[in-house]
Amino acid sequence: MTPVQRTVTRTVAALIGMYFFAFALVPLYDVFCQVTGLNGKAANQPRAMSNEGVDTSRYVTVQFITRSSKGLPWELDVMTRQLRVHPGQPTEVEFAFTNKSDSASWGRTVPSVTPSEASLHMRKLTCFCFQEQRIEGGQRVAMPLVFQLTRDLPSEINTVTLVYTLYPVENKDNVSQQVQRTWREGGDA
Amino acid sequence: MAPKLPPQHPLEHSTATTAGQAHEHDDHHHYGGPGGIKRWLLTTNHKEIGSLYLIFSLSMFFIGGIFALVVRAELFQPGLQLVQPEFFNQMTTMHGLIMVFGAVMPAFVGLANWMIPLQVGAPDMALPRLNNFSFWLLPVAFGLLLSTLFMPGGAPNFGWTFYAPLSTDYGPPSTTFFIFSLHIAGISSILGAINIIATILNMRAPGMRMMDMPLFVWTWLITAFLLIAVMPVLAGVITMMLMDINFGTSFFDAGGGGDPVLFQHLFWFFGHPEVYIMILPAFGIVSAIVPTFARKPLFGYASMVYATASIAILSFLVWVHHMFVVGLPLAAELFFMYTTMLIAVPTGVKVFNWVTTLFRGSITFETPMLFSLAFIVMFTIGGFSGLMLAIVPADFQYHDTYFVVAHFHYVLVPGAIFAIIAGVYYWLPKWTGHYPDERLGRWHFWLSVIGVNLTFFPMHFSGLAGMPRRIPDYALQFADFNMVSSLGGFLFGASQLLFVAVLIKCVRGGEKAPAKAWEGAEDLEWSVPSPAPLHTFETPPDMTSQAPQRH
Amino acid sequence: MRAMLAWVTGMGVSWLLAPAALANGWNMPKGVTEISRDIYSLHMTIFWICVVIGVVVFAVMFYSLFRYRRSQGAKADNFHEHTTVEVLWTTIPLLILVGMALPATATLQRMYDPSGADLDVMVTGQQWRWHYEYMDEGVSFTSSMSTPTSQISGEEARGENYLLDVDNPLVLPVDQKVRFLLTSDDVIHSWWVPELAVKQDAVPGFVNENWVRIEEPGIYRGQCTELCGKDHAFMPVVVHAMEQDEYDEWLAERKAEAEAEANSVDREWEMDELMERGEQVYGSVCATCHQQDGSGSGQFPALAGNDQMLDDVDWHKDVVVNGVSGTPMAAFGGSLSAVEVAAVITYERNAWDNDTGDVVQPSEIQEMLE
Amino acid sequence: MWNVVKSVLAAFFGVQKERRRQEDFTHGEPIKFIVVGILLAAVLVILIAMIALTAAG
Repeated sequence: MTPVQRTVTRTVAALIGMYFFAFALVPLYDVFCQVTGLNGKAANQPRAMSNEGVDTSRYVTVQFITRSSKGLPWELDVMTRQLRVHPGQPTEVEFAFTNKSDSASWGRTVPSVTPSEASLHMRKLTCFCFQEQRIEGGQRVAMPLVFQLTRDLPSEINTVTLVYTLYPVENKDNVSQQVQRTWREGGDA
Repeated sequence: MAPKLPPQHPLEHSTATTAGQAHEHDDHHHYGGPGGIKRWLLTTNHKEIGSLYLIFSLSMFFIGGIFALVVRAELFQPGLQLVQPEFFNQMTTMHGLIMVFGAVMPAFVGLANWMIPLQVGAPDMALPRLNNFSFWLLPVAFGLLLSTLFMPGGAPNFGWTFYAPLSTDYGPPSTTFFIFSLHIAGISSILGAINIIATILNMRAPGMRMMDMPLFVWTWLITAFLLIAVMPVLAGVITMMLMDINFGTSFFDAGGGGDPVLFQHLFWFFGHPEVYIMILPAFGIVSAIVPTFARKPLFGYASMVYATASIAILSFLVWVHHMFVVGLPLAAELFFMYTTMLIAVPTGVKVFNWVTTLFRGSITFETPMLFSLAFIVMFTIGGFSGLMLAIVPADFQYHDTYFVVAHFHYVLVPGAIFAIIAGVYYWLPKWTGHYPDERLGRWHFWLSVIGVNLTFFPMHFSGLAGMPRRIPDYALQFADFNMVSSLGGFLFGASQLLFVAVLIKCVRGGEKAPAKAWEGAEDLEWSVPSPAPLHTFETPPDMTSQAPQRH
Repeated sequence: MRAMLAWVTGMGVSWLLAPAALANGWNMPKGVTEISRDIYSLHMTIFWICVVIGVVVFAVMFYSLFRYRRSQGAKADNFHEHTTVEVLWTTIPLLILVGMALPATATLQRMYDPSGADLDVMVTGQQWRWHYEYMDEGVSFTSSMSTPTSQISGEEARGENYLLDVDNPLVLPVDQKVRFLLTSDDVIHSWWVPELAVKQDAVPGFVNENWVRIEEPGIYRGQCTELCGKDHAFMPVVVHAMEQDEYDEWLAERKAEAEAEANSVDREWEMDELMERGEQVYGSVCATCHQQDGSGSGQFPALAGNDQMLDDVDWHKDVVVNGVSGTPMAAFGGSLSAVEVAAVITYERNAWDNDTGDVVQPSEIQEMLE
Repeated sequence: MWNVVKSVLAAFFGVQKERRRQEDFTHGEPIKFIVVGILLAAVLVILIAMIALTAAG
């Protein structure tokens, strides 16, 4: 191997490494989000309840916001829009999914937590957001969220907002895809 | 423009040469005989490929410039007069893409092709055939990119940063072609970088140590490593985009469990080092020109090398400063504010070194020197606004306004582009054997300086007063300064025609230049005749005995 | 020599121009919040530090250029190293940077404390308008630019607040801590009001927060600052800050309106009423893409003579209420009321020679929304 | 080893005496400098991160 060939081999190896590193950044970003609480991703994994006891000395306000997005004829309601909890206290909140169309479709709920630091201290024991849902046409399904705020929630955080946005899951037996296709064809008209 | 650099048959050499003429016959054997277009298509000579790169880059500079003038013409006064918003967005996007990937980067690669073998005493680049291939990828890439303008739905219209989901879910159908052309341009840059690294590390003249290399070679070595590190990341990002658009993945689509902010992290992880890819070689050029015309060795050669390396390392640690308002935890904002501010230190060191090089020199003001001095002043102004932008609370007000537009144009136009122009004026005698027309050069310089400042200085104020970026129409209070900016833009654009005049005139004739065209020039390229014959340093110069005067 | 003079004059003029322009309102606004004033003073401090450094560096540079001209017989020295000087010009900037970082950190810490808010407003970006929801009040509305296209095309004289006027400004009380929750329905937008020093991206699927405590009543204008497509320039933000009692009055009025509208859902609406309301909604929400005359443009389909739409009223309703994913068509079921949706559908089915005679009642839409 | 660390630190700071630099470039193995450089860069990152985290409380 000439020195030039050696240099080229090494740089090409570095290149290929960097290309895969770019893809590795996607899961690394997830890990980073888990660690820093960025984007509320930390709160999207089922966790076990922690038995560290309830901190009755303070209250934290937890707000729930539900949003629907285009392409999915569903509605997501929360029974309690806002409540006050003690850190460490497991709490159940009821959510209701309604499919307003006639046919069944698949949907997914994307959670977001603000302030983002709080998502590190938000343990979800049960949540509809862990998996995709299929709901029959016209059906209404109630699903619970059970969560717990850990006791080490920073003291300056006294309001935590959880936002759930509904998105259609495509490539399943989904109506919205059909709508989308017709729209695009209609677009040429 | 007929590619005339370098002359195929240099008629006269101001210094007696044997190497160049002796090998003219070999050239023809080398290419299998053909002349004309085929010779340029198949050339593996670093000087010819360098010229091709430079000519390509100049034509892209004009195309991107015309796009910018469309933008400035629409912004001349409030209201929509010339173009519709859809087309305006295509113009801003194409202007950015063409200038970054089509003008500035190929210009630096062209200069590297021409000058690095000459500066390290090598007969050619390490991989000549690869060199030819990486050049010819560029016209393909940019032909494809420009063709999107004529596609249904128009060209890319989401800014050169192509943030998802605007570019994925909401992009025009031509987005796939845009991704493809960026892939090709990226491969070209990567191959160019491999070639440059291989040349610098392996082809130096015997006895030339790393710390004897001219700074242009050093800065390019570091730039090439940056390219190797980040171009694959860009390739990865656009591959993910391609999959999101065409294959139903959702890397960047919140609805599918992805994250649009992830796109920005990946993009700027590439994008910030990319910014330095466009400025580090400029540092190298200015570090060659200032000592030449101050007739004094560069002050702090070693610290220049260290500063370049530090800037390169820091460039991987600051990408988030492009996204301070995207919604990040406090600790992240603080971390990236501190690292960004740190960059001011090595950058400051460079400016201080240049200024100190001038101190107690013996200074003359030829055109390359004028452009270099303007570079120092205006790049520093761009650095100051960069420092202001690093302060996160203030960035909440500056972000995505014309203040940012002013900042990065100060760094890229009187920064990167002035350095390239300075380099061209500086090395033209070596390329053509003639000095560029000093009178025209001065006109070109003064009109450019006035044009650039008229265009970009007022943008600081329109930005502070609240004008957002990338808008085709604006509120009435921004009218005055936009009019000034537009006038300045047209002046700057028009004055570049003088540059073309200078180039043509210089290729055709002019005052003959000796091998050492500038009195104070010390680097190795000035030891070969002007114009440089097609083949140089076939017998490597022995540098063991020659301690360059620089250190 | 002449060149030198030109340089120095040019530099001098621009250095004089800069403070002059800054003093004449071409500067960051001081704003009407504590944070905005902090940011302003940070901005001015850094500015002056940069000016001072610039003056020193450029003074040395121009002195050297002037003093060591070869035309004046300057002989070049040969020095190229000086450790003390190099140590100094590395250390001093470092110290200056630390000096800048301290107040910046302190301000940032204050900006990152949205706790103890009196009022929560959800801000949702849509191509190309803002939707505001007063979280605990049940009041929500859409805010679109109200500058007529005739002013943009220049057929009509441009008004004072050209491009910065909206139909429904965001109304906020002064001296109250207002927390904004920002998100988006489609692409990334950014909500900015310079006087309030609030700029925050609205990212689809995620929620950001920011807050403001306005100290002076007034009308504050800003714009979307993240490129969000064709009408990015036409997405202004207007905040109307009021004294508390005025605000309460406004809120009560808004609630009453919303209630009246909710009550009117069940009654049978006349064609004329719906057409009138529909035209107004169409103009403020739909016309930017589908055009005032329903002719569409580019990727936005024409509505005038659109057979699919005219043949299938259920499809039409579905598209308006639920939107179409992967296209800019938003789900208006979330941001418009049942009356508004019904009115606009009725309008689209009867305007511009569409003349289907279809009347879509608000109650039908209400049923879809429930 | 200590000399390598000192040289790398000097490079980070950007100031190095000519004599020392000549020594480094004649006697030192480049790989040593690269490894120490990367390690020290990591230390710098951690240091800044610690400051940021402390400031963020």
